[in-house]
Amino acid sequence: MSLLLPLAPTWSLAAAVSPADTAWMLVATALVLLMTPALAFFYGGLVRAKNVLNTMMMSVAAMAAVGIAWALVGYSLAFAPGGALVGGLDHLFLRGVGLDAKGTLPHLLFMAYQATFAIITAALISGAVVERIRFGPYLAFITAWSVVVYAPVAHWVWGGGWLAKLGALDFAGGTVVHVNAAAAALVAALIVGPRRDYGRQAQLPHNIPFVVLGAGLLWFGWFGFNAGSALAANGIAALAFTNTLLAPATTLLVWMLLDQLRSKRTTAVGAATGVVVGLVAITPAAGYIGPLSALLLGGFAALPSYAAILLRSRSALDDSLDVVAAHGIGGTTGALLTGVLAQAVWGGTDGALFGAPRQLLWQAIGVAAAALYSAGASFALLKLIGKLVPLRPAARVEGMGLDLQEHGEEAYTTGEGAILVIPEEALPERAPAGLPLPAPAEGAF
Amino acid sequence: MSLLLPLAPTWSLAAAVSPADTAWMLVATALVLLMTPALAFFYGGLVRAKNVLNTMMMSVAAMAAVGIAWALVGYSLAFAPGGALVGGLDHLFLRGVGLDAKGTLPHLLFMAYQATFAIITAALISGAVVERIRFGPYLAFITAWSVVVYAPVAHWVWGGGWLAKLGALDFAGGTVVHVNAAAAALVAALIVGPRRDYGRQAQLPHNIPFVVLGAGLLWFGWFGFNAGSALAANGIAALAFTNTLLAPATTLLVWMLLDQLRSKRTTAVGAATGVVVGLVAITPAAGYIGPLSALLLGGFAALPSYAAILLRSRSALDDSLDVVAAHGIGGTTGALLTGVLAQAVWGGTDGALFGAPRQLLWQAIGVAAAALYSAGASFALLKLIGKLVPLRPAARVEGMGLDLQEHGEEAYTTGEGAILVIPEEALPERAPAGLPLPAPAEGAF
Amino acid sequence: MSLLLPLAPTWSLAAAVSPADTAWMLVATALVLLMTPALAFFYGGLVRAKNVLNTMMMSVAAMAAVGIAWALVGYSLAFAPGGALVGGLDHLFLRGVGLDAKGTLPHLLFMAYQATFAIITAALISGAVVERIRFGPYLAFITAWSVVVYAPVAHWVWGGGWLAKLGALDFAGGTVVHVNAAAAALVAALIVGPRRDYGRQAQLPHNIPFVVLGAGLLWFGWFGFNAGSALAANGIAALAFTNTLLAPATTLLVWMLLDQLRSKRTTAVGAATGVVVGLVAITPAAGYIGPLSALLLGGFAALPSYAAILLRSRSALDDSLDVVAAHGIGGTTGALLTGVLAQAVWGGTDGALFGAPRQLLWQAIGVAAAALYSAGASFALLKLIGKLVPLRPAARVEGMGLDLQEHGEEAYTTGEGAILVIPEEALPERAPAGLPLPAPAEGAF
Amino acid sequence: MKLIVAIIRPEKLHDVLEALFRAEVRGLTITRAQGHGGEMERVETYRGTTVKMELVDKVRLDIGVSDPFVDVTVAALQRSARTGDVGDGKIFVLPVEKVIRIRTGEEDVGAVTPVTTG
Amino acid sequence: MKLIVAIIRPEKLHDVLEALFRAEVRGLTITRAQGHGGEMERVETYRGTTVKMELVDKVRLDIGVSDPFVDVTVAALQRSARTGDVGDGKIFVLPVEKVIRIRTGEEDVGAVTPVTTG
Amino acid sequence: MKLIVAIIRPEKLHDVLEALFRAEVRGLTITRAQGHGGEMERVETYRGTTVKMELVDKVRLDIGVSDPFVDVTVAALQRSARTGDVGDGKIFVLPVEKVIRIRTGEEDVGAVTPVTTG
Ligand SMILES: Nc1ncnc2c1ncn2[C@@H]1O[C@H](COP(=O)(O)OP(=O)(O)O)[C@@H](O)[C@H]1O
Ligand SMILES: Nc1ncnc2c1ncn2[C@@H]1O[C@H](COP(=O)(O)OP(=O)(O)O)[C@@H](O)[C@H]1O
Ligand SMILES: Nc1ncnc2c1ncn2[C@@H]1O[C@H](COP(=O)(O)OP(=O)(O)O)[C@@H](O)[C@H]1O
Repeated sequence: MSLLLPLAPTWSLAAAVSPADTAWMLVATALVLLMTPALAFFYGGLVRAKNVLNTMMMSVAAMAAVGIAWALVGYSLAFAPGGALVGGLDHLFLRGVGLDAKGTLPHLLFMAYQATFAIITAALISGAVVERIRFGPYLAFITAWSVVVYAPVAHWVWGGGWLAKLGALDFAGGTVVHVNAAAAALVAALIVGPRRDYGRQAQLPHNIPFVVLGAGLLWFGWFGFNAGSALAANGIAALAFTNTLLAPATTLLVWMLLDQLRSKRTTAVGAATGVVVGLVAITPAAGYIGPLSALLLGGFAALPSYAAILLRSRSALDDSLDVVAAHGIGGTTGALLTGVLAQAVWGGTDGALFGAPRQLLWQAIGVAAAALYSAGASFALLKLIGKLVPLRPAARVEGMGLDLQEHGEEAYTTGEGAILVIPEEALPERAPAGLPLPAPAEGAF
Repeated sequence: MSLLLPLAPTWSLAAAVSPADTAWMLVATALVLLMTPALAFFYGGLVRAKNVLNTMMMSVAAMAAVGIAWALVGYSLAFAPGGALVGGLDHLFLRGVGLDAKGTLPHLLFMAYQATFAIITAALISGAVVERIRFGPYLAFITAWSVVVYAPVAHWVWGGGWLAKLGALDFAGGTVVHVNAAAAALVAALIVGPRRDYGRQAQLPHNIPFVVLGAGLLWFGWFGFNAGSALAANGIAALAFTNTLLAPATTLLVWMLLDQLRSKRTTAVGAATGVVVGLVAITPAAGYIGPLSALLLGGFAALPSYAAILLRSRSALDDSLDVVAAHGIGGTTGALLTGVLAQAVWGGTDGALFGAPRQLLWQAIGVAAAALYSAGASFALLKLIGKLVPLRPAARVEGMGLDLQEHGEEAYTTGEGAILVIPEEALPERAPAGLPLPAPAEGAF
Repeated sequence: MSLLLPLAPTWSLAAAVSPADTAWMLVATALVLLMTPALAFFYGGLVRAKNVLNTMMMSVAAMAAVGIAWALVGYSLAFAPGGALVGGLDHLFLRGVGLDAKGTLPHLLFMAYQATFAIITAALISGAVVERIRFGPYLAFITAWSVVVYAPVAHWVWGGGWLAKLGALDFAGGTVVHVNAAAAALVAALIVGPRRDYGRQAQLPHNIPFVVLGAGLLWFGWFGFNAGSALAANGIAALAFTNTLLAPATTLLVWMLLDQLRSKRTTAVGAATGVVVGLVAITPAAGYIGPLSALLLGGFAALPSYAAILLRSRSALDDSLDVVAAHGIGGTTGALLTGVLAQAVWGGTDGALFGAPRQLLWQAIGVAAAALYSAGASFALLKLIGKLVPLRPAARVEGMGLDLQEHGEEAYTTGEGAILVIPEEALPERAPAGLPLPAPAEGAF
Repeated sequence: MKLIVAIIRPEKLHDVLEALFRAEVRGLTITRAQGHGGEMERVETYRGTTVKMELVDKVRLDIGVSDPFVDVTVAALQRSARTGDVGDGKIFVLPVEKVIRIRTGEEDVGAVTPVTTG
Repeated sequence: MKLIVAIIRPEKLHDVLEALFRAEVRGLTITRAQGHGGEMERVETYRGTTVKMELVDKVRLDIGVSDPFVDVTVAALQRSARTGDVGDGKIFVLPVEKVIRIRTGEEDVGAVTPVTTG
Repeated sequence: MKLIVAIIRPEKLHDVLEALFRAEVRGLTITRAQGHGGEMERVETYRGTTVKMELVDKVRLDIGVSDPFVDVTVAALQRSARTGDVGDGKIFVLPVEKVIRIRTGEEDVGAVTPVTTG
C-alpha cells in the first residue's frame, strides 16, 4: 500500500480531454498493439517449422517485458520533461500519469500509445537473430535496449530533445522506430553470428500464408501507427491514413515488377516484404507530404530495399529476415524523402523540393545519430550480456530447432508416440482426485 | 408485416447521443465480436487436428444462436427494467430498442455491444467439453444457458439487480462473464465426462501458432471488452485500456518465469494462456484501479491459475482446455483483488487496501452467487438435454474425431483418394447445364 | 516537382469536419481494408495447397493495382461532379482532394474509404477463376475493371448518378459491390473456362481453419463496410452496425439447418459461407431497415444462395468459389428485400411492405443495370486481354499448381532437397562480403 | 505373395486407384513421398535466395498381392500411371514371406482379399 | 533378418508401441500412410460437392528384426493392433539380405539391437 | 536388383543426397518418417501435461539399385549419414524380383538408370 498510495492521483477530469480524439486514440493504440502479434506471424512464417514458436515468442514476450519496462522507466526517460538527450525521472513508475489531459488525450492513454511503439520496435530486432539466439539473453537484451536506446531516441525526436529542436521531421517513427531497430538488428546479427547452416543449406519459409497474414495485419495496425501519430481525429490523421494506404500500394506494385523482371515470378514473400517496406518508408513522412508525393515515395522506396535484400543474401551477413534491408534502408529512404517531399501546406514544413534543401540535412543527421547511438549501445549491451551468459545454444540444439530446447514444444504435433509422464511427486492436498485415474464414466453425476 | 409494424419506432434522434462515444462504442462492439473467432483459434489450436473444425464451430455457432437469442429474449431479461433477480419483458423482441439514447449511445448499439458479451461468454464454456460432445446438444445448451443463466446474472450486476445494489464491483465482467462461464464449464465437464482417452494418452495441441493467433486477437478484442465497458470515450475508458495493456503483461512475465522454474522452458502455450489469464483477471478491475495496481494484480493473478492448471492436469477432471483454471480461478482472483485494490480516486469506490475491507465481502458474494447459480442451472439444463438426446457420440466417432462425424469434413485435406459423388437425383429445372459434364473448352464463348 | 506543385492544396482546415465522425471513419476505412487480406484467407483456404499463394496474391495485388488506379482515376470517375452515367475528371490525380470537408469528413479520408471498396470489389472476382488464370492478365483485368466498371457503377448509386436519382436504395453496396463483382465473376468463369480437372476430380479446400479465419475477419471488417457507409458516428451507423450483427446470425443459423437437413452434417465451410452470404445480403439494407427485419432478411437470404451453390456444383459452370451464388444471388436477394423491408422511420424510404411497392422495381432495375453493364464490359475487357496474352497457363502448369509457375514458391516447405543456387554473377561492389562464405564464427566482433 | 511398391505422380493417383479397382485390386496402402530422378529441376526464389528443388512430390503405393495377381497389377499400374514424360516413376516387385490380416489372423492369400462392408 | 511391415490404425499406435516395447522390440520406424481395403467409405461434403473418401488414415511400421524375433513381434502386433472391425490392417514379413547400423557399421543382428542412452 | 532402404536423420538428408549424387546414384524416393531406437527421449510440456516423445523425426530413403551398385550406395550412405551419436539410423538391403520404369516399361537395370532432362 505504501507503494501505491504516494501515486494516488489528484486530478479531476480535465476539460481539455477531447472525446473524439480519445475515441480515435483508444483504437489507434489497440491497432499498434496488434502489430506485435502480426509481426510474430510475419516473422514466424518465414522461419523453419522447428523454430516458429521461438520466433513468435520473441515478439510475444516483448509485450510483457518491454511493456512493463516502458511503464516503469522508459516512458519517463522519453517523455518526462528533461534535457536534450534524455527525459527526466518525473514519470518514473507512472508518477503523475493519470487521467488529466496530455494534449487532448488522457495522459495514461498517451503513455499506453507510446508503450505499443516501444514494444513493436524492440520486437522488430528479433528478425535479425532468429533460429539461433537463446531466449533469455534475447529478452534481456531487448528489454534493456528499450530503456537504454529506444527511450532516449524517442525523447530526441518526440520528447522535445535535440532532434526536435534541430527540426528533423519524423512523423511516426521512421528514424525512432525503424532505423533505430535496424541498427540494433545489424549489430545483433554480427555479434551473434550467422546460423550454423547459413549459406550452406537453403533455409526456406515454412508457412507463407502466415507471412501474408502477418503483413495484412501489420498494414491494418499501421493505420493506428501512422494516423494515430496525429494524436487526434483530424485532417492530419486523415492525411497520414491516406498516405499509409497509398504508399505501400506503389511499393507493392514496384516490388512485384522488380520480382517479375528478375525472376519472371511475382513472389508472395516478396509482396509481403514490399508492403512492409512501403509502410516503413511512409512512416516518417505520413503527416507531412501530400498523397501524390506518397505514391512517389512508396514506389521509389522499393528500389534500395530490394537491392539490399539481393546483396544481403549473397553476403556473409545473416540478417535472417532482412531487418536492415526492410527497416533500416526503408526507414532511411523514407526519412530522407521526407526531407525532400514535405510541404508546409500539408502540415509539415517545406522539404528540399519545396525550397528548403537544408531539411534534407536535418533528416540525414537524425538518421545517422539514431543509427550510430543504437549500434553503439546495442554492441555494448550484447557484449555485456554475452559475458554473463552464452548468447547461442549448442550446435545440436540449433540443429534440432529452438522450439524444443527453449520452449519444450513443437508447433505442429500429432501426438503420435507421445507418452504421458505421470508425475512422481504426490499431490497430497488433492489426493482423492489424483492419479491413478479412476477412468470416470460418462455422466459421472 | 403485422410482426414488424407494431415495433415501428417512434423516436427522433435524441440530442443525448454523443457522436464521440458512439464512434468508440461502434469500434468496441466490433472488437468484442472479433473475440469469438479469436477464441475459435485459441481453442482450435489446442485440440487435435481431427477435432479442430468441431471446436471452431462451437464458437462460430454461438455467434448465430446466442446472438439471436440475445436480441429476441436475453437482452430484455438482462437490461429491461425489472426486479432484483431478472429484468422485465419490455424489450422482448427488441421492442423499444431503437436509435434514441441509452446513456450517451444509440440504444441499439448498447444492445449490440451487450450481445457480443453474451456470445463470447457462452462460447467460453466449450473449452471444457471439446473433442467429445455432440454438436446439437452443445448448441442447445449454450443457447438456453445464455437466456437462463447469462441474462439474469448480467442483470444482477449491470442491469440494476441485487449485486449492483449491494455494491459488488465488476467493471467488465470478471464475475458475469468469466466466473459464470467457468462454473457452467465445470459442470459440463463433469456431466459429459472425460474424453475416452483422457489420462491414458497424450492429447497435444495440433497447431500452436493458431493458439498464439487466438491469444493475440483476444488481447486486441479485449480492449473493446474492457475499455468499451466505460460506454464512453473518456478517462475511464483510457484507464481501463491502459490496465488491459499492463496487467496481462505482468501475468505473462510471471507465467514465463513459473514455466522456467518448473520445467526450464518457457512454453508458447503457457505464454498464450498467461495472456488470457491476465486479461480475465483485470476484467472486473479495469476501470476501478490504478495502473500500478494493475501491474500488481496481473502478476499476482498468474499464481493461482498456474497452480490450478497443474492440479487439474493431474486430476480426473477433464476440463480439457482449462476453462476453470483460466476463467474461473482467474476471474475470482480478479474479482477479489478488485475489492482490495479499487480506489475511489480512479473512478471506483475504495477497496480493502484503501479503507473499505467490506468491499472484499461484496466481491466474494458476487463470485459465489454467480458460480452457484450458474452451476446449478447448468446442471439442470444439461440433465434435461441429456434426457432428450445423447450428449456424447459413440466411442468410434470420438476416436475418429468429431470433424468427420458432426461436420462431414476434414480440416486439412489433400483431396487424394477423394472420389466425386455424382448426385443421382435429376435436376430437371436446370437440365441443360446439368451433368454429365460436357467438359467445356477454354473460351466457351 | 512540376507534377506535384499544381496540386498543392489551398484550403484551411474546414470547420465542417467533425472529429467524432472522422474518428469513426478512420477506423471504418482500416476495417474495410482488412477485408481484402481476410478475403485472401477465405479464398486461400478453399483452394488446394498448390494454388494457395496464387489465390492470396489475387487479393493482395488488388490492394496495389486497384488502390493506385482508384486514387489516380477511379475516384474522379465515381465521385467528381459529372453526368448521370459517370463522374467528371475534376478529381483526376486527386486534384482538389485535400483536407477540407466532404460532408463532415476530410475529403481525403472519404476518398480513402471509397478506395477500400474498390479494392475489395475487384478482389471478389478472383474467386470465380482461381487455380487456372495467369496472374498478369488477371491483374490487368481487375485493374481495368475497377476503372471502367466499378467507378461508373459507384457513380450511378453513390455519386449522384441515374440510379440515385431514380431512388434505388443501396446502403453499402449490395448492387455496386456484390452484384457488380458477381456479374464480372460469372463472365470471367465462362470465358476462362473450367479448371481442367473440374467435375472429374474432387477439389477440396486445403485448410478450412483459414476459411474460418477469413470469414471471421470479414465479419469484423464488414462493420466498417456497412456501419461506415453512414459516413458518420450516428444512429444510422448504429442501426447498420446492429443489422450487420443480426442478419448474418440468422443466415448462419438457417444455413446450418439446411446443411443438417441435407446431409446430417453442419459443415464449417458451410457456416463460413453462410456468414458471408448474410453479410452480403444485409449490405444494401443495413441503414434502411429495422433490426427485426434484418433478422428476417438474413434468414431468408440463406435459401436462394444455398440452392444456387447446390445447382452450380452440379453444373458445368466452374465458378470455383461460388462468387455468383454468394455475392450475386445474395446481393440480389438483399437488394430486392431492401425494397420490401425499408422503412422511412428507420432512416430509409418505405419499401413494398410499408406502402411503396414501386421501390421494389427501382431495386430490380438497379440490380439488372449493374449486372448487365458489368457482364458486358467484363466480356469486352477479357476478350481484349485474351487477344493480347493467353489467359490460361499450360495444362502442365495448371496440374503442378500456379504457386510454382506464377510465383516461384511453395506455400509450405520443409526445405528438404532444396539446394542453394550460388549466383554466378559477381558482385564487384561488395566483393569482400560476397561468396564463398567465410563461415563466420560466433562473436565475429 | 509379393509386395508391389509403385512410385507414381500424385496427380495420377486418381486414375491409378480407378485402374486398380477395376483390376479387382482393392487392398493397398499409400504414402506421400518425394522423388529424385531424371525430372527437370524446379527453381524457386525466396527473397534474395534462389534454390533448386531436387525432389519432386510423388506417391508411393504398397500393394500386397498373391502371385497370380502380380502381372495384372503391374499392368494396371503401368497403364494408368503413365504420361510419357520423364518422372512417371517405378514399380518394384518384392518377395514376401508371409502376410497376416490383423483382424482375423488369416495368412497369405486369405489376408489380402478384402471384405467389403461399405 | 526380416523386415516386418505392419499397417495399423493410427489410434492403435499407442497400444502397439507399448506392446512392442514390452516384447523387447525397441527399434522401429513409422510412417503416416493411408489405406484402402474393405472399410466403410466415408462421405464428406464441401459446399455442393459430395465426395467419397476411399482412403483411410493408417500408420505403417517398419521393424527390422532378427529371425528368432519374428514370431514374437508378429504376435505382439496382432494382439495390440486388433479391434475386430474391418480395417485393422496387415502385417507383411519381408526377407532382408543385410542390415547395417549407420553409426557403427555393425551388421545384421548387431545392427538392430538398440543401445539405450536415455 | 536390390532395394536399399535407409533410415537417416533429417538434418543429414542434404549431405546424403550430395554423397549419393557423387556416387552416381541418382534415382531415389524419400519419405518422412519417425523412428524409435536408442536415442535419448525428448520431454515436452503442454500446460500441465508432460510427455515423453518416443519418436524422433527421420527420413527414409528407398533406392533401387542394380547389384553392382549396392556396395557403393551403402558406403556412400554410411559415410554421409553418420554423426557418431546414437540415432544415426539403419540401412536395409532387400531383394527385389523386378523393377519396371513406368514411362517406358523398361525392366531392371534399365529401369533404374535415370534419363536426365534438366
Ligand atoms: N532407383 C530408384 N529407386 C527408387 N526410386 C526411384 C529410383 N529412380 C527413380 N525413382 C523414383 O521415380 C521417380 C521418377 O523417376 P525418373 O527417373 O525421374 O523418371 P522416369 O522413370 O520417367 O525415367 C523419381 O522421382 C523417384 O521418386
Ligand atoms: N493388399 C494390401 N496391400 C497393402 N495394404 C493393404 C492391403 N490390403 C489392406 N491393406 C491395408 O490394410 C488396411 C485395412 O485393410 P482392410 O482390408 O480394410 O481390413 P481388414 O484387414 O480388417 O480386412 C487398409 O486400409 C490398407 O491400408
Ligand atoms: N529394428 C529397427 N527397424 C527399423 N528401424 C529401426 C530399427 N532400429 C532403429 N531403427 C531406426 O533407426 C533410428 C536410429 O536407431 P537407434 O537405435 O536409435 O540408433 P543407432 O542406430 O545409432 O544405434 C531409429 O530412430 C529408427 O528410426
